[in-house]
Formats: sequence, structure tokens, C-alpha cells
Amino acid sequence: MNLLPHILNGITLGLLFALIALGFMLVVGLMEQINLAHGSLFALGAYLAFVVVSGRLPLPVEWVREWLLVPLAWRYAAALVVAPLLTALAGMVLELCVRRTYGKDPLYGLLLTFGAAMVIEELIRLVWGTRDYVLPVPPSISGGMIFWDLIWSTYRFYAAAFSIGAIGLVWLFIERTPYGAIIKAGAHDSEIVRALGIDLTRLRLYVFAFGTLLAALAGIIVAPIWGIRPHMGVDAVVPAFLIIVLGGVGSFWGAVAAGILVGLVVGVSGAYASEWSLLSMYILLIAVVTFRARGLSGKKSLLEA
Amino acid sequence: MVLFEAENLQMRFGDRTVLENVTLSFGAGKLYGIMGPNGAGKTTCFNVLTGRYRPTRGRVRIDGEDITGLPPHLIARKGVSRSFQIMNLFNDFTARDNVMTALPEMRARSFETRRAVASDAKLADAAEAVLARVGLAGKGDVRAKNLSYGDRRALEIGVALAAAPRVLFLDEPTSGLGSDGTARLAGLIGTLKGQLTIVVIEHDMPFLFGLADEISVIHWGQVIAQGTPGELRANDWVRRSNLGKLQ
Amino acid sequence: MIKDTKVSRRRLLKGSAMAAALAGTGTFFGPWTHTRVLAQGQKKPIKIGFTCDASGQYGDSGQDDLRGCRMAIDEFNAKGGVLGRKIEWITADTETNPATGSRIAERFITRDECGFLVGAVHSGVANAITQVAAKYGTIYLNTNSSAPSEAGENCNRVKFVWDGNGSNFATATVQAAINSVGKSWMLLTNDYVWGHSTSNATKALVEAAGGRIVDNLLVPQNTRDFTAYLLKIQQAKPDVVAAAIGGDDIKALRTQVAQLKLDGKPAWINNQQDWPDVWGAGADSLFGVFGTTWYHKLPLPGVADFVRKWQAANAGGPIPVPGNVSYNGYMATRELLRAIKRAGGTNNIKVIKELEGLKVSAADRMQHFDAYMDPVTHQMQQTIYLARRNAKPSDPTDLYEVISWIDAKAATDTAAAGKCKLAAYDQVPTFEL
Amino acid sequence: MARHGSDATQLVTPAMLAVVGVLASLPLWIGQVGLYPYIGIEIVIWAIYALSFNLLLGYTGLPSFGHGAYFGIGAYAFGLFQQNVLPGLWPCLAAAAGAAALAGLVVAAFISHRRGIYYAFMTIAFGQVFWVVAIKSHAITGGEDGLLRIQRAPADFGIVSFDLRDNVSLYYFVLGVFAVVLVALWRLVNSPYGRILQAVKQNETRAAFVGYNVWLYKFSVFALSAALSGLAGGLFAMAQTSAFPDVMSLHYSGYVVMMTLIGGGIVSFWGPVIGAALFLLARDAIGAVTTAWMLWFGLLFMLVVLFKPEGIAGWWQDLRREGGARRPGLARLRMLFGG
Repeated sequence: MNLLPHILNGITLGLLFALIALGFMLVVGLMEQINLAHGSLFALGAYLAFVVVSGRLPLPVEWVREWLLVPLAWRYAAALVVAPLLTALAGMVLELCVRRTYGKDPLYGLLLTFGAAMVIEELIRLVWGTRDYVLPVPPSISGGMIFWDLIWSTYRFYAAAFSIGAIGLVWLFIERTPYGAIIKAGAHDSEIVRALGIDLTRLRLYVFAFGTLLAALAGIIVAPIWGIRPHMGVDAVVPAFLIIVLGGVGSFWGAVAAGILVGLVVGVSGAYASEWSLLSMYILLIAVVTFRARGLSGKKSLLEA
Repeated sequence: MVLFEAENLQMRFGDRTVLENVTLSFGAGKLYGIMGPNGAGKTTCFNVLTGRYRPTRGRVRIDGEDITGLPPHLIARKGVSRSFQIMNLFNDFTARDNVMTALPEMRARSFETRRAVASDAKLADAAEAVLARVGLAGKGDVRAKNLSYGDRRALEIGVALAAAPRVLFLDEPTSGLGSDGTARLAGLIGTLKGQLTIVVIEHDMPFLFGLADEISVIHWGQVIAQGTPGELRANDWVRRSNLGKLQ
Repeated sequence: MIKDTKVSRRRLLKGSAMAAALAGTGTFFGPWTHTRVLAQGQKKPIKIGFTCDASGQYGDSGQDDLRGCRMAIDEFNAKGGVLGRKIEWITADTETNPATGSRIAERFITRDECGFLVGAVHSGVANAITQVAAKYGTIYLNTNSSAPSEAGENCNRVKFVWDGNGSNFATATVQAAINSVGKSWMLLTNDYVWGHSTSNATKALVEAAGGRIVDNLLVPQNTRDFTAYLLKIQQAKPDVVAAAIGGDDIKALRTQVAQLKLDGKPAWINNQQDWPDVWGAGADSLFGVFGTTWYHKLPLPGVADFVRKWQAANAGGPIPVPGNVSYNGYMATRELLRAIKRAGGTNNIKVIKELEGLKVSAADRMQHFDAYMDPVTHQMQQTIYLARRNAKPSDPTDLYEVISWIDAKAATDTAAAGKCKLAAYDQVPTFEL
Repeated sequence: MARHGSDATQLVTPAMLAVVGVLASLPLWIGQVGLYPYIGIEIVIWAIYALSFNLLLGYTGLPSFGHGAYFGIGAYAFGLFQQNVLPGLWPCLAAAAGAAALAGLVVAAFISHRRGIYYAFMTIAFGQVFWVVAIKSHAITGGEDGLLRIQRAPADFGIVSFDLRDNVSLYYFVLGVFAVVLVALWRLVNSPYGRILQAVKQNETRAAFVGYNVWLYKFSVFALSAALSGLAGGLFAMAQTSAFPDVMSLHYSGYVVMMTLIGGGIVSFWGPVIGAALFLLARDAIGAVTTAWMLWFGLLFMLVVLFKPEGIAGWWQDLRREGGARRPGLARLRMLFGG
């Protein structure tokens, strides 16, 4: 068996995992807050995108008919913008609740968002039912292509490229803009941020919303592969959490590397011992964290206390 | 008689050397001061002496016994106790329970599960005695987090003292206290002097120069001067530094 | 009332002497016993508990199952019920979770006084419910769990299985595919009981027909990304891939196969497609050949009428037409109510005997052949249909093209009878509600 | 969480008598309030499980989020031991606790040097590993279908033997186990060992520097908690006459955390018991009306975390503190529930 295709598959899968973990990492790294509702917001993003693309909007019938005449590529592009923004609003509402837990044991924030995850998932079930949906994607990014004598899904390469783009932009945002500098300062020394005259409360709100926006974006990208269903959130939040712990809290590249590593391990074990592939990421985590106190490259954090 | 000694300690974190060739020795029943600017390596030195870090080189001995690299709880059981610059209390426990937890009698029974702690009057009495010693008599039922700042500082020493140490390391015990509080702490430490070996990191020079039998100055991770307060007053570095002017 | 003449029940009663003493009464089945006795002589409603999933892997199917069951009850109630007694029902979410199924079965039987339990998709949940039902002698209809073990090693005197099972579907598909497509097969198996027993059945049939299994890929439940498996399949180049993948997993697999345009070569055989799984995914991702027990556009008398009535009862629901899951639920519930009527009461042993002798004509089943309940395995023996994606649908619901159908006899799960050991009648606690 | 006063020194407290007394009368009236004995069995079993879980979360501050594994291992061990080794009740229960303790020891060896989020996720990872192994080992555990046909073996006390096959007698049996566990845990948390666990929770560093081997405490209490969870799991296998992998899943592990917190395990010994009862009753009651019970319970949980993170027991303690002095009735209740 040729291993190369499986390694390539593992890397694309890993990039998807990294994309899923990106918003989670931002909130953990910069706010020291574990958002277990990340997965449900990821699902919400996918549902909202489906609503936009398929025109199931609460609008007059004629408008919807007009909208469905717009080419799929445009509707898809619109969904990529609108759905994450709407989800970010939901994220802001959640932050209004979560802010009550700041300064307490981080456990409370984690538990609160655990409750929120349950509530969001059940709300999705109430609104859209238990059935699943497929997010239509433009023909230009669907279908297959051939190399190595194998057919590959074009969409997966699109998704991987999208992930790389998103990771790069978030990194630039954190490292190269004043906003990023403030965000980082907010995480590590709230005294300094206050002294600079920055409204820490608002900063946290925006960071949380940004994390949510990234969750929704990941949901939209992953939806055509996984399908859209109420509990897709759980399928996303566990790997996201795992990747952050594996990469180490507070480390951007640690998380990205962990995502790719998890993808590789899942992809390659899928080729050799397929029935164990879902377990492989947990074994990887145990192996790393047993020996490295803060994952691959984590920093000291409140979340260890 | 030398009770506790450190020999040629070196401590590196990655490519940074934080301690280099630090040699210290503390005699029984005396009070030692350690001074130096922020970031000089004083707290790191304590951390190495009490087992939080394992030195990259060098030896630590108590009563001639090598304890280099032992974990903190084993070093503590050899009779080494410490307080912390940033307070480290059992915040939800009462003052009495804080002290009680550190008692050697409690440690001896630590895996016992049958008898209730509350049924043991001896433990409570011993804890009350320690509280009285650090000036917290009558405050035994107050939770540590509800005590005043000065009382918390005193309790910090009380917990360290409760373990019945032979050597007591105090890391900036007056940190954050006003002049009244500092005076109170100085008085408390003064009463302990002579009963056991005490090593104090301090920035408050009058405090230190008034109490210590011997002072070491640590700078850039090295001991640059050592001597009695009188000898150090003449030291160049001490004179040049701000610390010197304060006296 | 409880006709307490049977050995096992009496032993149960004796054993609880401590409880009786503590409770200070002669009865210790709680309120349940009282109400059962009180019910005597009154025209008390007949109560059925629907143990249907509303969430989890099979939440979708469970609710479609329920729609069919309710329709049967509504039809009887419209005619005045059974034996002059109304039929009441209750449902709760079994969460596709055996532990929850077990608790809900206890609740339905002991608190809600249900004399009958109906509904299951997941074999684990079905077994959990069966165990509780067996303890009380309550009849349980497994409507939609198609693990062969349900009518094999896990069969029970109180349980009746209404769906075709993995072995039936495999028997129906394998010979045809070996002759028309090729002998080199690869298996894709969901890594749980249904997947394993189905794949084992397929393997035996393929080898018996002269085919060869090149590999069997085990797919963990909840797999969302099948690329690694699809790569392996492409590299191995089998003639046929036989997939025993269920629930949400098959939906993801289908989408990904469609994306890769892998649905032509190799040929795919999906053991079974449940309608609620198919409806969500959209027509263009339906691939391969698969088995089913019913289709809403079968050209048989009564089908169109049934579909109309179903649509009237479930207007505005998530699925516009009844599929095999709803059909199985309907048929099971209807036959149960008819059996109660024939038995002249709800005595569980009498109803069990009625169901064991059940024969339903083709016209009555809306299938091509007559069907009957196998008294040895308690599985409904019925027509098995083979279908594939309809290239020329007559309307948006017309997803299938039924390509052949075979009689139950030609698709019997021959191994089941040897594995199934039903308890003797006098081992079953008996009661009448 | 310091517990003073006379209660801490007593073997059996008034609160225990009251709770066990009320529970003992339950079969007499449970039908009148629209419930059924089986739910009582689950409540008591989950209360044992939540109490042992709270030894970690509430007393030692260890977030074990994959604790369902040990409950599940207990259930499987009970069934497998019964079917393959010895059928008697006592050896089976010992096997349940023992197997879970063993698993707990192994896991604890890997995680006891970790803290916070890393600790939490390591427990999740191990929980998932055990869960997947249970599902995968079809030949031994029955896989997804579960390990079926577990018997409710009679409780043999030498002179007398009680048949446990009906729900009421099994209920009294699990209630008896519950009472023993209550006494044992109350002893434990008030002993020096329990006191040091609480010290470790508040400040690991300080505990180490006054001479306690923190690792050993985290290690031993994890195994102990796993053993008791396994015991509860064994009882659960009896109740359900089966062992299923789902109780080991992340969802079920989350349930025990929710129960413990809603009840107030962080501030009270009784929190997990209150929480288990509330959770199971709410699930049963709301679940009979709507299939979306998780929505309502999730909202309730959020409200508790937001406005009363100390849970119901914490709310009760506040109420007592405010009103206790004025109203003698409340003062009497305070005596019951200690504090």
C-alpha cells in the first residue's frame, strides 16, 4: 500500500482540525476561558449558512425566489460572510453570560459553556429538527480530480487551502496589528490594559465574538464533508479541546502543529488500523501530556491552577 | 555549628543562568538576611534550597545530609519550612485549620481515615499555640481569605512555623505591609530569633540590618558580598546601591 | 389483572418478603399492582409505550418510526378502539442509548401501566428494552432494528422483529451482484453489532457464491471523514464494495463518495437504506444498490391510499412521504392491535400466540408476496426489495428505482433458527391489563 | 468546605438518619407522587456515584471529566465476574470495585502530576479510551449491544438471604449500600486524610512545602473514587441486568459533573445526593412531557452556574445563615443538614 496518499490526506484533515480549533484557541489563549459551546456555535454557523444558501429565509416568497436565481457561487459567498457574523452575535450574547465567571475558578466558565452547548444544540433540534442537511457548494470547488492514479476530492483541497488562509490571517492579526497586541496584553496583564485606558470588558466581548466567528467559519467549511446535523457540535468540540491541550495553552503554532499532528495520526491510522483511528488522537494526547507538562509548547496559565 | 549549607549552586533555565556558584551556610539558631535587587535570583535561590527546583549543579545539605534534588515534601520533612512572597495559604480553611494542616502531628496521621480531625483536642491545642506565637490568638475561627492583610502575613509565617522546622526560610515577609505592619512583623521575627535558624529575604534594610546576624548580597545570580551588618555597611556595592543609602 | 399462577412470578413475589415486611402491605410492585387489579372489569384504555429515539444517532429514524405507529393507533381509535377499549400511547426519548432505553421501559411498564412496548432502531437499545420487557412478560415489538442477532441469539419470547435484517438483504443482493459485477469484494463495516453481523453474513454468501473478500475495513461509529477508507478502496480496486454503514455515518459516507464521483466504479452495495437517512441527504448522493422492505411508489393496490392518509396525518413534518421505517412501525402496531382483538383481550400469552401464528396476505401488507411471522425466531418474513437511485424521478420524492423483489423464502436468514432459543411459555410472567 | 462542630466527629449524623429514613419510606409513597420504584434505584445508585465523584471534584479539586469510565468498568466487571467466575453477589460487587480501582490506579499514575486543564483533558482522553475499548471488545463486552443477562443475585447474609429480583427489594439493598457509603465517606472527609485532600485542593504548593506528598494524595484519592464509582456501576449493572458502554461516554461523564454541581458538591457533603435526585427526577418528569428535556435542564444548569455556583446546597446554606437566627424551625433544620 502506498503511504503517501494517506499522509497527504492526514495533512488536509489536520488543517481542517486546526481550523476547527482556531477560534477555540483564540478564546483559550487570550482570555483563559474554555468555551465548550464552541462546537455548538460551529454547528449554528453551518445551519445558518445552509439557510442562506438554500434560501430558507423568513422573507417574502418573491424575494426568496429572486434570491434563488442568484448563482450558487454568490449565495455561497454570501453565506460565508453572513452566517459567521450572525453566529458572532450569538457568541456575544453568550459572552454576556460568561463574563459573570471572570475572576472565578476557570471551571465555572467551562461548565457554563457546557450548559450553553446543551441549550444551543437542543434549540437547533427544535428549529431545524433532527434530520440532516447537505450544504450545497459551487461546482467549481466540488467534484474530484485525479493524481497518483487516485481520485481526490477538490473540496478537501479547497478546505485545506481555506484553513491555511484563515490560520495565516489570524496569526497576522495577533502578531502584526495593534489590536492583536492589545488582545495579548489583555490576556497576560489586565492591569496594564486598564492602565492604557482600554475597556477590558469590551475587548473580551470582541475577542469572544471573533472566536465564535471563526467557529462558524469552520462549521461552514466542514459542513459539506460531515453533513449538517444537531450533534455535529460535539464531533467538533472534542477534537478542538484536545488540540488545544496537545498544543499547549497559549501557543498559536503549538495548536496549529497539534491540529496537523492529530490529522496525520487519524489519517494514517485510518489506513492501517481503521477501527482504532478515532482512538488514535487520545492515545497521542496521553503520550504527549504524560511527559510534557504543557503539551507541545504551552505557556503558564491560570487554567493549570 | 553549620546546620544547612549550599555549595556551588548553579541554576539554569534553558540558556539563562539564574544562579552561579552560590555557596551559603547557615548555623543553628541564627538569623540570616539575603538582599539584592529585583530579579537578582533571591527567590530562585530559595526555590532551589527548598526543593521546588533541582539545581543544575551543586549540593544542598542539612545537618550533613545531602538533600539536593529531593522533592519539596521530603525536604520539608527534614525540618525545612518556608513562607512565600506571594501569599500561599489554604484560603478556605480557617486560620486554625491552616496551622493544623502543617503540624507534624497531623503529618504523622496523614493517611488515617477513621478518626475525625475535629475529635482530636490535642491538634487544636497545638494549633492554638502556634497562632498565639504569631499573634493571631482568638482569630482561629476566621477563614484565611477573610483575615486582614497583616494577619495573613502573620499566618503565612504561622503555617511555616507549625511544621516545627529546624530551618525557616521567609521570602519577603513584609512585602506589601505599611510601616506599622512591618514593625509588627519585625517584632514577631525578633521573638523567633534564637529559637531556630531563620533565613529572610528582605528589601526593607532597617528591618534586616536590625535583626540579622549575617547578611548575604545576591546580584546577577551570585553572592557578591557576605558579612555581619556592620561589615556590610562598609561594603562598596552596598554603599553605591540605593539599598545602601536607605540606611 | 395478574393471574399469578406462574412459577417465575411467584418466585419473584416470595423473594421480596423483606420488602413486603417493610412496606407493610402485601404488595410490592408499587402502584402498578394496585392499578392492574383495579382495572379489572372496566373498559380501561389499552396503553402502548413507544420507545422511540428522538436524539442521538437514530433520532431521525426513531421519530419516523413513531409517525407510522401513531397512524395505526389513530385508525383503530377512529373505529372505536379494540374490543371497545380506546388505545392510548405515550412516548419518551430513548436517546439511542441502551441505559436510557432500559429506564424508560421500566417507567412505561411500572408507572404508566403500558401492556405493550413498540419501537427501536438501534439493536443495543432494543436489547435493553427486551430484557426489561421479558422480566415483566410485556410484549415488545422491535420495529426497525435490523441486526440479525435480534432474531438470532438475542431473540426473546416477548419480542417480535418486524424489519428485514442484514442477512435477508445480503442474501437478496449478493448472488445477483457476483454474477453481474464481479467476484472481488471489499467490505466496509460499521464497527458495532449490526455492522459486524451483516458483514459476516455478506462474507459467507460471497464466498459460497465463489467470490473473494479482498479486505474488510472496520469503520468506528461516528466516523465523519471517510477519505482514508476511500483511498484504500481506490488503491485496492475491488469490483464491489459492500457497505454495512448505518445512521449518520452512511450520510457522511454518501456525501463523500458523491464528491469523489466514486459511485460508478466500484459497484456499491449498501445492505439497507432507511428512508429517513436517504431523505436528508438529497438525491444525487444516493448511490449503489440496496435493500428495503417497502417503497411509497410500489405499483400495488392500497399503496397510494396509504401514502395519502399518512401525509394527511403528518402534514408539515420533516419528511413528506412514508418510507420503510414508518411503514414497519405502522405494520407492527396494526398487527399488534389486530392480535389483541383476535385474542379477545390483552392476556400477554394469548397475544404472543396470536402473533406467532400471524399470516398477512400480500395485499394487506402492500408488498408483492404474502408474509408471516416465523414462530421460531419471531421475525417477520416478508418481501425484500432491491433498489437503486432513480435516474428518472416522477416527482421530488421518487428517489428509488425498485429493480427486483424476492419472496421471503429466497432471502431467509437460515442461521437464525439455530441461534434463537425462546423461553417456554410458563417461564413468561403472565398478566392481563 | 471546612466542617466543624459536633457533626464532624459523629459516626452517624442526624442528617444521615433523616435522609436514609426518608428514602426508606419511599416505596410507600412513590406511587402516589406519580413515580415508580425503579427510579428510586437509579437515584440511589447515582447518588453513590456522584458522592464518590465529588471526593475528587469537591474535596480535592480534581476535574475528572471522564469518570463514567470507572462506573462502566464496575458494571462490566460485575457482569463478567458473575458470568465467568463466581455468581455470588458479594464477590461480584468486590470485583466491580476492584476492577475500577485497578483502572483508576493505572490512570492516576499517568495524570497525578498534572493540573487544571491538562488534568481534565487527560481524564477525558482515558475515559474515551476505556469507552472505545468497551465498544470494540465485542467478544467480551457484547460491544454496542452491551453485556446482557446479568442476574440480580440474592443478597446472602449467611443466616438470611434476600431475593433482589423485584425492584423494591433491590431498592432496599442499594439503599443499604448507600448508607454504608455515606458513613464511610463522612468518616473519610473529616479524617486527617480528608482534611489534607481539601488542603491539596486549595493550594498544592503549600501542601507540598509543609511536607505532604501531593502526588500520592491525588493518586490515592483518584483510585478510591474510581473504586466507589465502580461499586455504583456494579449496582447499576444489577439494576439494568446489563452493562452498556454508553454510561462510559463523554455525555454520561458530563451528567455526573452536572449533578454534583447543581446539587452543590463544591460546598456541601450532601450536594451530590441532592443533585443526583434532582437530575434524575427532572429528566424523568420533563422527559415524559417533551423530548427536548436537555434544553430545559441545560438552561437550569446555566442559571445555577451563573447565579448560584455553590448549587442548591449553597443556596440552602445562605438561606439558613440569613433566617436561621430568627426562625427556630430553620435552626432545627440546620442541625439536620450540618454544615
